[in-house]
Amino acid sequence: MELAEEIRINATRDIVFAALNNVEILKQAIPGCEALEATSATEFTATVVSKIGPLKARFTGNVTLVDVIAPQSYTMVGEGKGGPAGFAKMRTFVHLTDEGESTLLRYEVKADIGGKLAQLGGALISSTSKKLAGIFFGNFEALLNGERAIERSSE
Amino acid sequence: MYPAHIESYYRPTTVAEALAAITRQPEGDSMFLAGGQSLMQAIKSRMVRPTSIVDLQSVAELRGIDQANGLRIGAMTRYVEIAEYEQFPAAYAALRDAAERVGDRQVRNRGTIGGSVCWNYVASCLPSVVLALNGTMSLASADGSIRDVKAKDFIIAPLETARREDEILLCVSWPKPPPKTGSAYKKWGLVTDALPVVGMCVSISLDDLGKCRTAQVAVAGLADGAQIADAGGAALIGSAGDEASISAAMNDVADSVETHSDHWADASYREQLIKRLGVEVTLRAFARARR
Amino acid sequence: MASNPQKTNDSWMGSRLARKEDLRLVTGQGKYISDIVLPRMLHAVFVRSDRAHAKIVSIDTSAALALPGVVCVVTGDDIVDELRSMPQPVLLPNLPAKYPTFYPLCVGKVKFHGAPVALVIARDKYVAEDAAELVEIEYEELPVVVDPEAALEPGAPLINEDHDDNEIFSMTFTGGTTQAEHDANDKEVEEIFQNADVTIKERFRVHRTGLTPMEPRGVLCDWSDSDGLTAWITTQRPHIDRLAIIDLLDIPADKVRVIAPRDQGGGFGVKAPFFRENVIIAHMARKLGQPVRWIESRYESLMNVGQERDQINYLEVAATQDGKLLALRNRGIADNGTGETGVYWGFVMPFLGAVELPNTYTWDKADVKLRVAVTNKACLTPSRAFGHFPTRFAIERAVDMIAHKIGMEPSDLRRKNLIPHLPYTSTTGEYYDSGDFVQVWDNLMSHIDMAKFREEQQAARSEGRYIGIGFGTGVELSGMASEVLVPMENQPGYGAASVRLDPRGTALVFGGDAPGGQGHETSVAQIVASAFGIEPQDTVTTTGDTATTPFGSGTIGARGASYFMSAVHNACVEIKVKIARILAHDLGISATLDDFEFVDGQVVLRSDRSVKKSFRDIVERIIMHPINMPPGEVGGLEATVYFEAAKPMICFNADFCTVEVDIHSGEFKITKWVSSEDVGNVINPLIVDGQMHGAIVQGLSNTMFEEFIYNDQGQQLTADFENYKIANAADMPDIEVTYSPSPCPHTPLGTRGIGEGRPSSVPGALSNAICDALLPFGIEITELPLRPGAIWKKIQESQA
Amino acid sequence: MQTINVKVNGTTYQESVPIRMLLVDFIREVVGLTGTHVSCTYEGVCGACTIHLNGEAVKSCMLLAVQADGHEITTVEGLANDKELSPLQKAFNEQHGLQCGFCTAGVLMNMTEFLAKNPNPSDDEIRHGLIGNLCRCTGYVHIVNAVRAAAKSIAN
Repeated sequence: MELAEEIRINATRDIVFAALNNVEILKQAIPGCEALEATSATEFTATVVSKIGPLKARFTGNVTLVDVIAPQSYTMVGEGKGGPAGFAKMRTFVHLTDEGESTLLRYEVKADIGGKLAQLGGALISSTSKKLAGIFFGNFEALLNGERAIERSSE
Repeated sequence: MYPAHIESYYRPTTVAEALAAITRQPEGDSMFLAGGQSLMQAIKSRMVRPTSIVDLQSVAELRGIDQANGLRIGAMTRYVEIAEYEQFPAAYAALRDAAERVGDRQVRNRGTIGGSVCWNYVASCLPSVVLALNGTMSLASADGSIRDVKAKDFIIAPLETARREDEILLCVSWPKPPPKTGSAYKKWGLVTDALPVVGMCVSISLDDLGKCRTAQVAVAGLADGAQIADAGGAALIGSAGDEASISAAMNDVADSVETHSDHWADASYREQLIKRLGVEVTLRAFARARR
Repeated sequence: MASNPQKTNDSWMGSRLARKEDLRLVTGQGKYISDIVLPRMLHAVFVRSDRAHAKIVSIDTSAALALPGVVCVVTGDDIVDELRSMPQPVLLPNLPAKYPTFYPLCVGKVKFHGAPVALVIARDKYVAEDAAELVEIEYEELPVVVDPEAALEPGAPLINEDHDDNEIFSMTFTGGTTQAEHDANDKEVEEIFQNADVTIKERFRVHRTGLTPMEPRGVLCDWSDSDGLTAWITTQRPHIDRLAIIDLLDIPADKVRVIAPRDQGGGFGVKAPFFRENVIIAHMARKLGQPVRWIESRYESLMNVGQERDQINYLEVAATQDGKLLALRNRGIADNGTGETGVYWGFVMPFLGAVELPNTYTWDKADVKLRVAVTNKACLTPSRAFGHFPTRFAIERAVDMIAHKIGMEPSDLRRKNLIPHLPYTSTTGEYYDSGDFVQVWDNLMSHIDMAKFREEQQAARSEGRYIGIGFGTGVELSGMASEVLVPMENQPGYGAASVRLDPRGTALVFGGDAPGGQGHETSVAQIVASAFGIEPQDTVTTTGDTATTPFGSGTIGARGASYFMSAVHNACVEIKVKIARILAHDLGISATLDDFEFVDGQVVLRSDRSVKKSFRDIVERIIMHPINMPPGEVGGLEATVYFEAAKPMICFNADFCTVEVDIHSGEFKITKWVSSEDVGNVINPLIVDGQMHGAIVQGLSNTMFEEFIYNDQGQQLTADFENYKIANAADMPDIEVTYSPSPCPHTPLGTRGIGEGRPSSVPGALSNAICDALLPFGIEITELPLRPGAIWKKIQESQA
Repeated sequence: MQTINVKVNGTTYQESVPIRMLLVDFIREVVGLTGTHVSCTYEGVCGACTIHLNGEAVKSCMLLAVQADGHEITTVEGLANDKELSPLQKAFNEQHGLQCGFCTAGVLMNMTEFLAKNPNPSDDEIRHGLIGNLCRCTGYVHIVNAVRAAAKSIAN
C-alpha cells in the first residue's frame, strides 16, 4: 500500500523539521501511541494501538529515522509486532519545502502488513493507512500551531 | 478458530435492558451481538475480543417491517425477512434486491440489516443501499434519548459508523415515498452472491413527464467502503430513462469515485462494473418508478 | 434404504447400485478423525510462522506454559535430537533431486508463511489456542523469493541452505539418456521447426491452485508401552505412513499401527504425502504417554496443503498447413515451494506433468525439458490431475492456436492427430496400453452438430452475442504399475486385497488403500457379489488399518478399479477354485471351477443345474466342518492376492463445452458440458458419473475461481474460504457424461481406474470455448485463472 | 460458565458451558452428536455445520452455544423419523448425492428447510439455495438431482 499527500504548515522549515525530530510531538501526533521512547537520536521504541472500528491491535516495535538531511527530509522506518494478529511495517518519506513563511510538507507512505492482519484485514489497509497518516499529520500541524492534538487515536 | 475468553453474556428482552447491559461493563469491550454473521467471524479469528456480549436476539421491539408510517425496518430484522417481504414500495425495492443475495440461505436466516449497517464492512451490500435510499438510523442511548442520523452521516468509513459503542440502532426508516419513485441494487462478485467487488444502488424519482427529478447513486465495494456518488445522482436528473443518458451518468460515476485493484478485479474493471451494473440497476429503477 | 436396481446379466458389474456407505453418512453416523475421542486425549495446536523467510532468533514459550491447562510447548530445538530428520529412504523417489533436510518443527529458520514453528499441547482445544497466541517468536527477516524464474537466477537468495542453488530438480524427457543423445534430438526438433509451415510459441502460465478436501487433515496418536503406537491419520496411504513413522521415530516395526479412519472427507491427492505433522504428534504421544490429537483448521490447511499447478510452460508447436502436428518443444518451469513434504517433495508433480505433455496426439519429435524451483511458498501437494493440469492447458490451447492459424476446425485438427492405434509409446516415453481414442472422440462428436453450431454462432454474432465451443482431451494413468511407481515414488504399484469368507456366507474384504469418498465399499461389494453370486449387502469392506489389511501403496492415481478391484476379483476366484474343488469332492464328481456357476446364492453344476448347493452351506462346511476333505486339503476360505498388470494402463476422455461470453463484462456462462469417457468396463456407472462430475467441476473451479495468492513478501493472502474461492452450486453447469468403453485387456474384469487425472482437460476446453467465441477479436488465452476482468481487458486491447 | 437448556433432536440438555464455546462444539462434544461437521476456520462459508435452530437452517459454527439457550435444535441425526430415512436422505442415497459425506449433513439440513419453504423448486433455485454449502466431491450435479427427486417424492 502506498500513498502520497502534501500539507501546508504555518511554520518555517527549521521549526517543522525540529518538530519532526521531537519525541514528545511525535508521541502526541501518532494516533494510538501509548509509548515512544528514544534510544538514540534517530531510534525509538514504540507501542501503538491501532483501532479500526471494533478491530484493535497493539503493536510494539521500533522506529528509526534514516537518510536524515536536516532541515529538508528524512525517512521514518517502523516495524511493529501485533502479537497473534501479525505485524506491520511502515516507511514514510517526509520532504519539506519552503513556501514563504510556511512549509510544504510532502509525505510518501509505504505500508505493509503481514500475518492474519494481511489475510483478514487486507481490504482495509488502504482506507486505514490513509486515515492514520491523515490523523498523524493533522495532529502534527495542530501541535506545531500550539494546539492540542485533535485526535489522539482513531477512536 | 475459537473465540478468546468471554467474561459475560446477556440476553436482554428490551432496548432499555440492552442499553443497561452494554454500559454495565466498566472494563473491557462490551459488544452487541445481532445476527453474528460478520461479528462471529471477527470473534473467532480473534481480531475482535469482546469481554462481554449483549445478545439482541430476544429484543422483540427491534424486529419487524412496518409500513404504518413510511417504512420502518427494525435493526434485528433478518435478511430472509426482507428478502421475503413482498410489500416494499418500488422506492425501496433495492432493499429486497440486496437482501435476497446476501451470502447464502443460512446467512440470510440469521444476519440482520442492523448488524450489517453497524458493522459496515468495506465490501458490503446494505450500507450502500441505505445510502442510496437515504435511510434514517435511529440510535437510542441509555439515558433514554434517541437521535436520528441520516445514512450519509452514519456510514463513515469501513467498520466505522456514527453509532457510539453504548448506543443501539433501533431501526432504519424512510418516509412515505413520493410517487413515481424506484430503486434497484445489484452486485458483482467472483462467485455467485459473494461479497460485492462492486455493488450499485440507484434510487430515482420521476416527474410527471417521466423524467428523472431526483436521483441518488451509491457504490459498494470501494476501498473506502460504500460511497454516495454525487456525480451520478446529478447527471441522472432530467434523464428520460434512455440508455444513452443513463450510460453517460454512469460514466460520470465511474470517473468520480476512486477504484482500486485487488485479487478479484483491477481498478479499470471495477470502473467497467460500475458502468455496467449502474446502467442495469438504473434501468430497473426507472421501470419500477414508472409502475 | 433405497431400493436397489436389478443386477444385469446375473452380475452386479455395471449396475447403478446405490452406495452402501451412504446409510451412515446421511444419518450423521460416519466416523471421521475428529469424531474419534480417546480418554485423557490432549489437543495440539501449531504455532505457525507469519514470515515467509526468516531466521528464528528466539522463541519465548514461558507465557504459554504458564497458562493453566497447558501440558507442554515444544519447538524445533527441543525435538531436533529426539527424532530423525526427513528425508528418510522410504519417502524418497528414485529421481535425481536435491532433497532438503527438515524436521517436523522449523529449526533455525522458517521458509514459508505458515511453517510450523512450535507446538502447544493442552487439555482443552480452546486453551491450546489461547496458549499458541502467547508463544513469542522473534525473527530476523531474510530476502524472500516468490517467483520461480527469479529463484533460478544465479545469486538468488538460497532457501534450502544445504544446497548450492534453488533448483530442486531438472530433467530432459525426450531423445534418450545421454547429453549427446539429447543434443541430437534437440537439433532434429529444431530442424522440424525451421521447416514447418506453421509454428506457435507462447508462455503458458497456470497459477497456484489445487484441491481442498472438505475435511482438513488430522492426526490422533495413542501410545502404550506394550502395544506401541496407534496412529489415526487422515491419509490415502496408511501403510507408507506406518513405514515412515517407524523410520523417523525409530520405533520397532511391531509397535506401529496406522489407521486411516473409515470415513475421510475427501483426499484428491492432498492426503497422499507423508506430512511433518504426523511425526511430531506421534512423537509427543509417545513422550507424554497420553493420546494427542491435532485437527487441522481450514486456515492451516489453506496455508500448507492443496497447493499445486503453478507452472510456466514455454511451449512451441510445429505443424503443417493441413493440420498435421509435427513437433513440440517445451521449457517448463515449476514453482515447487519449499519442498518439505514426504514422498513427493513438490517436484514429482511437475515431473509427471512434463511426461504427460504430448497427451493424446501423435508427434514426430519432441524436446521437453523441465526445471523446478524452490521458493518461499508452501510445498506443492499432489492434487487430482497430478502435475499435468498446467501442461495439458498449454497443449490443448496450443492445438487450438495452430487450428486458428491455419483456419481449420479445432475438432478436425484434433481428430486428425489423435493417436490412431494403441498400444503406443509417447515421445516422452509414456506407455499407452489400450483403448480406442478415435472411437471415444467420435462418440463425443456425435453429441454436437458442428455445422449447425457454426451457423448459430454466426447468427448470434450478428446480434452481438458471442457463443463458442471448445474441446479438450486427456489421457490419464489408470493406476500406476510398479514399473512406474518404483522410480517415481519408491513404492510398489500392485493392488492387494484379502477376501475372507465367514461361516455365514458373508464376505469380508480387506484393502490397504484408504479411500476418501470414492465408494470402495460399494464397488467391492459389486465385484464380490458378482464373483460369488451373493448380494452386495453380504460384503463388508475394511480399508486403511495396517494391522488388518495387506500392504497397499495407497488410494492414489486412480488405482481403485484397476489394481485394488482386480486384486479383489482375483482373490474371489482363488477362493472359488477351492470351493469348486471341495464341492466336486463332496459331490463325488470330477469338476473344476469352470464346471460350476456361482449364482443367486447357489453353486450350480453347469452340466446338470439340479445339482447345486447353497453358497452359505458350502462355505460353512469348508470353514466349520473340515472333515472328509479331499486329500491334502485344509479348511478355511481366505485369500490374499496381489495384482500387477502386465503393462502400465491408461484411460482416456474427451470433452466439449459451449459458452456465451458477454463482451462488455468479460463474463461467460457455460451453457453445455459433455464428456466422452473410456473407463473400460464400468463397475458402477452411478459412481463413475459422480467421479466425473466432481473432477470436471474441480477443474472448472481451479480454472475460474481458486487461486493461492502470495504477495511479494511471501504473505499468503488466501487462507480462508472468503478469499480462496471455491465454486458453489450456482456457479457450475450441469454435466453430461457419456461412455464409449473399451475393456482393458490387462485387468481381469476389463476395468480401468478413473478419475485422478480427469480435471486436466477442463482448463483447455473452457479456454478454447471462450477463445472460439471471441475469435472475431483474435483473443488467445495463455494464462489462468480465467477471470472476467482479464477477458474483458483482452477484448478492450484487441479493439484498441 | 453459563448454564443453558437446549433441546437437541427432542431431548433437553441442561449443561454448563463456557460462554465462548461455539454451538457446533456443544453439539459435537457436549451432546456427542458428531454428524455435524466443521470444515472452515472462522469464516463460516462452507456450511458443513448447518443445523436447524428453531426450524431454520443456520451455521452452528457462527453461533455461541449460549445463544441457543432455550431453543430447539435439529441435527442430521434427527432427520430420520424412527429409523425411516427422510425423503431427502433417501434421495441422496439413490441419486448418489454424496461421496465423502463430509459436507452432506449440512447440505441435508439446509435443503430440508429449503424444500419445506419451496416444495417445487427449479434447478436454478436449487443451485441458488445450495450456495451456503461447499462440496468438493460431487460437482453438485447429483446433489441437484437428489434435491429435485426428493421434491418429487415429497409431492407424491
